[in-house]
Amino acid sequence: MADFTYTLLIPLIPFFTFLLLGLAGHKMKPIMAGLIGTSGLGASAILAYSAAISYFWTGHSAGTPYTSIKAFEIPWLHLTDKLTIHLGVLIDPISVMMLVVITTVSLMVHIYSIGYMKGDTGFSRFFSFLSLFSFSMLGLVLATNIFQMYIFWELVGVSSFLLIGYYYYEKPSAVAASKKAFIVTRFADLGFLIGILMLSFNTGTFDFQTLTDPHGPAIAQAGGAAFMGLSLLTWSLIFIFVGGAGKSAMFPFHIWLPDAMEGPTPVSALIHAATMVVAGVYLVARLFPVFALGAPDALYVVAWIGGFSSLFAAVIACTQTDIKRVLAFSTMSQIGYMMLALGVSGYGGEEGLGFMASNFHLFTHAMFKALLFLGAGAVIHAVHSNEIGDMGNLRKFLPVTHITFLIACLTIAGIPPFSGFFSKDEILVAAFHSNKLLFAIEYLVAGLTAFYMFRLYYGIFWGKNTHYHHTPHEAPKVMTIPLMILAFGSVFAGFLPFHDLVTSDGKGFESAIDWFVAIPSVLIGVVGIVIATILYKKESAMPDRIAGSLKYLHRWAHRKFYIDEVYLFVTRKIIFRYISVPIAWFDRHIVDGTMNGIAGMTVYAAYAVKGLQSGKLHQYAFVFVSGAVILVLIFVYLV
Amino acid sequence: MSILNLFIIIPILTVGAILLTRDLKHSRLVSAIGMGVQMILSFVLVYLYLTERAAGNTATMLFTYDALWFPTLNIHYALGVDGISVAMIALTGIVVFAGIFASWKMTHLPREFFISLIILASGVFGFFISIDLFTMFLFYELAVIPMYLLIGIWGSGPKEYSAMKLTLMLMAGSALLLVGLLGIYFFSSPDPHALTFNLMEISKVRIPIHMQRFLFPFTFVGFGILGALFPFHTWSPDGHASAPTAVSMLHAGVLMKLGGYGAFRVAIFLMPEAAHEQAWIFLILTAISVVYGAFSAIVQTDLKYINAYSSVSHCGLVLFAVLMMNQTAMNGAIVQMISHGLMTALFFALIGMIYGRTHTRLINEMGGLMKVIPFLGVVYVIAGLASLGLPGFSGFVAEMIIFIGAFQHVDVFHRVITIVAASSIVITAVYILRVVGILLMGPIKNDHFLHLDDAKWYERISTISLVLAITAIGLAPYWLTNMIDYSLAPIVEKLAAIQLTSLF
Amino acid sequence: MLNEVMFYLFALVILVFSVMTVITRRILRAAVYLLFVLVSTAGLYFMLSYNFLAAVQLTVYAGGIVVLVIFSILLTSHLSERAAMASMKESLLSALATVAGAALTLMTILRYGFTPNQGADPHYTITDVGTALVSYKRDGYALPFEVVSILLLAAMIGAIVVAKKERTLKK
Amino acid sequence: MIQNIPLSYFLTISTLMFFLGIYGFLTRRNLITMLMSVELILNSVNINFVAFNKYLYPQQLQGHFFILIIIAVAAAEAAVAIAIIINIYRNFKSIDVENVDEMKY
Repeated sequence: MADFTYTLLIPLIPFFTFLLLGLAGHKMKPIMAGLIGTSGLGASAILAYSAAISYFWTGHSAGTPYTSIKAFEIPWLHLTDKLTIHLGVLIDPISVMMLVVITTVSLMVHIYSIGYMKGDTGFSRFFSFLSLFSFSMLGLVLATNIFQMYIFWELVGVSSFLLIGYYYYEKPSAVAASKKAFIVTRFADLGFLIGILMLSFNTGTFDFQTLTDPHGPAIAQAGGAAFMGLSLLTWSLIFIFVGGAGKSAMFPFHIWLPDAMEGPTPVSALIHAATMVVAGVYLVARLFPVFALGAPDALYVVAWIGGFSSLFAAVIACTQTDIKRVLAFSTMSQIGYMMLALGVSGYGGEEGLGFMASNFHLFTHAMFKALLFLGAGAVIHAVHSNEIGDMGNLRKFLPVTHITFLIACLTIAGIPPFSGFFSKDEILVAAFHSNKLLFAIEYLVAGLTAFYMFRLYYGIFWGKNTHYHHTPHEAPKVMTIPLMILAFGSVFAGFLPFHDLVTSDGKGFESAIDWFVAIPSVLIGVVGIVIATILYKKESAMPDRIAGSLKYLHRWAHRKFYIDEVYLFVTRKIIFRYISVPIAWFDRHIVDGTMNGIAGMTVYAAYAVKGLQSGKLHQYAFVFVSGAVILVLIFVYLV
Repeated sequence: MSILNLFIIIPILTVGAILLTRDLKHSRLVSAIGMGVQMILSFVLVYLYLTERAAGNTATMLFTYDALWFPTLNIHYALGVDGISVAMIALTGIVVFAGIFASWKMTHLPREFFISLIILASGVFGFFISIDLFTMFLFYELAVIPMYLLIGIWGSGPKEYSAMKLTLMLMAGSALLLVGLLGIYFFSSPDPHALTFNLMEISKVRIPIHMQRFLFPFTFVGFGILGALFPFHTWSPDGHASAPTAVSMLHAGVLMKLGGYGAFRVAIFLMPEAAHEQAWIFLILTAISVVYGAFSAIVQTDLKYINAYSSVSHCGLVLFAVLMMNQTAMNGAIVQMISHGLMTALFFALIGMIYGRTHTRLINEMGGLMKVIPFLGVVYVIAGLASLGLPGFSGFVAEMIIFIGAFQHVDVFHRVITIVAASSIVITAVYILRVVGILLMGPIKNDHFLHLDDAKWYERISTISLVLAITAIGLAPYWLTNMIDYSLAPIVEKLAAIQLTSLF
Repeated sequence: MLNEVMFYLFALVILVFSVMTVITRRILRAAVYLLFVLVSTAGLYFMLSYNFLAAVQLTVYAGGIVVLVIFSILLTSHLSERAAMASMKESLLSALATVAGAALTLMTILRYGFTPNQGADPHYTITDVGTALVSYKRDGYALPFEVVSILLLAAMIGAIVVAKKERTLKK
Repeated sequence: MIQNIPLSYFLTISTLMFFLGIYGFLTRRNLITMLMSVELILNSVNINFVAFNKYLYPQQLQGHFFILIIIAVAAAEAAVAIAIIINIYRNFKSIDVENVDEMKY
């Protein structure tokens, strides 16, 4: 077995570039900073690829299952006799796959950003944050234990916060969005933390290898209802999933994701499409044996949350006009797919089809969604607007962007032979075998996806002839090359033999396309595309008429089903006005008032006693004599 | 002669030297040198402590020194440190050093200011090195009293009111504490002629349970007032808002830690049975502190008030963890004390620096400061992130140790209340980000702010030394928690033994 | 028999003039009534055959203090002046307190059975008293005598200092 | 000689005199008359001393010397008191205690 200690460098290189750029970045030339960041990430990418090759192929004897390897581990914090937090590197199929995904997308985004962020005042700051994010994300996927994951989980959250709020000089909305993203995910992280606390209390370990061992203590102790009919293990996994749902923008924690689009577009591509938002999926996948063997009820929750989120987001995506928000809801919808796939999966062999499909989709989605975002970035770069209404007929001006965007749209719509077809098909098969209702939902979502993606595509590149103030021009090479690379990935990633590589128990299994499921799914994709073509290829009044006839549904979907308003109501009205303000008032007036009242009473008593000290000799003498008489009376006659 | 004596001698010498100086320039230089030496000394102490332990010295207290100074009542000047006090001393060294640099431009009565500040510091140092309850109390009072002058003379806003309030409330705490300490003294030995104030000797005695029940609330609340225990925390917002920068730093940074340290070193250590019985009451109070302080901080508009309420929340967590009475949670309490001390000192230093530039502390009047004072802005963000428990900074380490430790408690009540306390991490994020968003980001609201200078060199020293300490603990907590763990072991063993006998 | 008559006479004089002293509104008269009280007291001393004491009482009290008082009255008030008295309410309250006190004390005294010493009653001469006063042996009173001397000296100096006009005010 | 007069008679006289002095002290507003009341009080005490000495311990001289010392103290007191009264009169143009309340509070 190959030695993987060098994989430690994969997260560490971005960390050092972060330190370098963070401390000295403002003294460098911007291009210098960009190059340092990019080359650092490039080095990580090369290491990640070599790790992947040696793990999956060269260092692996064919036919044996893939095992998880602890390449490196140091104790970081000793807690109790049983619990110690370690920092380390865990190499197994999903972490290696994630390494490839993250370093690839991140490298593309780095290269792209050199062009996209050119001339920005905070150029080096931007790259240092990108490095920080890459470091945290890599650390997250390499975590050997759940607590290390939590540590990097938080770091990922904060780098997301910093990058969304990157435009804080100019845009108050970006500040608000970054705050919202952080607080919503933080709230979900509380669930994660509680889940970790419960899990570690029950099992006495943080370590993934121990936890996910099918014969280990975590799974062995699963039985027994503890609270509301579910076992403690189930509860702790549900809490952990709450954390995952927060990061992965699952309903009802999705509200931060559309707002997060206020950040720079490369950031959206990297964090809010390809890597960070799938952390929730990765988390569930990481703990999958525990879910599948120890707490199927929790997995059931995962499946339904995922299924509902995918439908919910797809409906909203059909009505949005901001191209990045359409993509954001699309991301949410696709992650819902992945969650669902995990939720319907079983453990081991063919049973684990959903697990494989989920990771497969994660992989392909990272490629095509990053491509979509970067393409959208190129469009925004050209027309300086996010609104679909400001665009149209751009195919002549932006040929490269147009072609790559089309490829991405076909991929996400699930048209063969693009990669999306393969991964989505596996998910549908898994759902079909597990739960027919969920299958129906996903089937519908597949159609909706094709529809809204092509609505977007036609809205940008076809449609009306918009008059631009200055002619839009194609993005520079440094931006288009990453597009082409990702387009290449989107086309061919589907041919990777995922069923041999990434499976729930490490053993490969045979998988073939189930035409019974595949043909209808391609058909519904085509139907979606056709409808979109009819409605949006040429400018027409039909879409508005349809929207008018579905008045309420359209309005509700357009306003994202008013979930934001509910949150605002809860935070502004309830927490702020009915909790914090009264507490602050209570503190100032009741608690502090009591203290001041005690002080005031002392002063009052002093004034009362002060009157006795009148300075009148007679009064003193009288009191003295009376006192003496009374004392004599008491002590001589009464006692 | 133990090295610990130097911690008292150096401040005295520094004060003497300041008396000889004439103006700000000289007095601040002398103070900086004196406290710099003190800080280095505290690091040396950490080093010596670790080498001593590595050499196999297993005594509970090291570097002990004992001199009888009032034979009639058997009061000793007894010194000694374990890993916990060593850590607290290092914290104090750093914060005091940073505090001197934060008051580099103290033009009003500089000599008197620095003298009071250093007396305060020496009280704190003395408290941490004492193992005689009486000497401890003496140093405690020595630390509290200069506060009155420091706020009353050099403060701002309603300073007389705040100084009076702070001093009176802390004195009320001392009064309760004195009852507790004297009670402990009178039951420190079955032989009425062998009464002692020595902590280590008392710990070998079992104070009668009915006396413990009576004395524990006095001692715990007495220390708890200084540790901002709800509902005795209200001196904190007013006091901090009025105090000058360095005083806020020292007060929130180290003085409030005397409360937590004392609560655990005296109240729980000496009266474990009563602590065990009554912990639930105080756990509820501290959990309220934690959540309530955080909620109050959300709606405040004055930077110092925000930070003061945040201190209430964080210090509440210290007492909370202490009351959990298991090794991990207590370890977390100590780390939280150090972490909060550094963070809050950094916050107050930054607030002072920002206030010195903008002449306002109301967040609504400021905005976009990141653009004009990037250094201070970045450090403020770092402090904020540390405060909301971001990994890589000390706050995260402390909170996680506390939560995990507390959650290991066998009792369901304790685990449920841990979740309540843990929910504060969300609320903390809300108020920290609210401030960062309004204060540092967004548009600049006042043209006057366009011409602010960024941090001067002395301000950089002050902030960077604190940031370094915060990140050092955050990145490599292992050595610190190990050092504390070793010293907690005897305390926890005592707790465990006694809990068994009293429960069954 | 004569002794008894004398005793009741003195007692009557003392009580009557004591009352007069405290209730008269004319200050000078009060001083004179006080003089009568003091003189009667000296009479009681004589009756008890404490001649030296009686003599001291007459000279120091009646001769010294009362004269001093009269002088100061003349210095500070007009003869026609009527001294201010307490209000009716205050007087009644004071009377109540004093009557209660007196009643209590008298009750105590009268209920207590004193047993007078039945032994011989040695007659001390002035010589005995004088010898004991300056004797430093056992039962000698040299020390109190010295202390009182110093007290008197101090009082004299004090009185002078206090009563002296302040020069600084004049300037 | 005094066999027919019991000790309690003396004590009664002294008690009455004592409380009359107190009554005077309480009701008088003029400093000099208050001083005279104090003299009454002192005098009543003297009578007690004499009576006790004579009736209970005729062999001893303590009563004598107490009285001597009391008289000396009374004289000293009177001297100082009158000096103060004169000083007050000079400052306040009055020797009424009601006016002399600078020391209150």
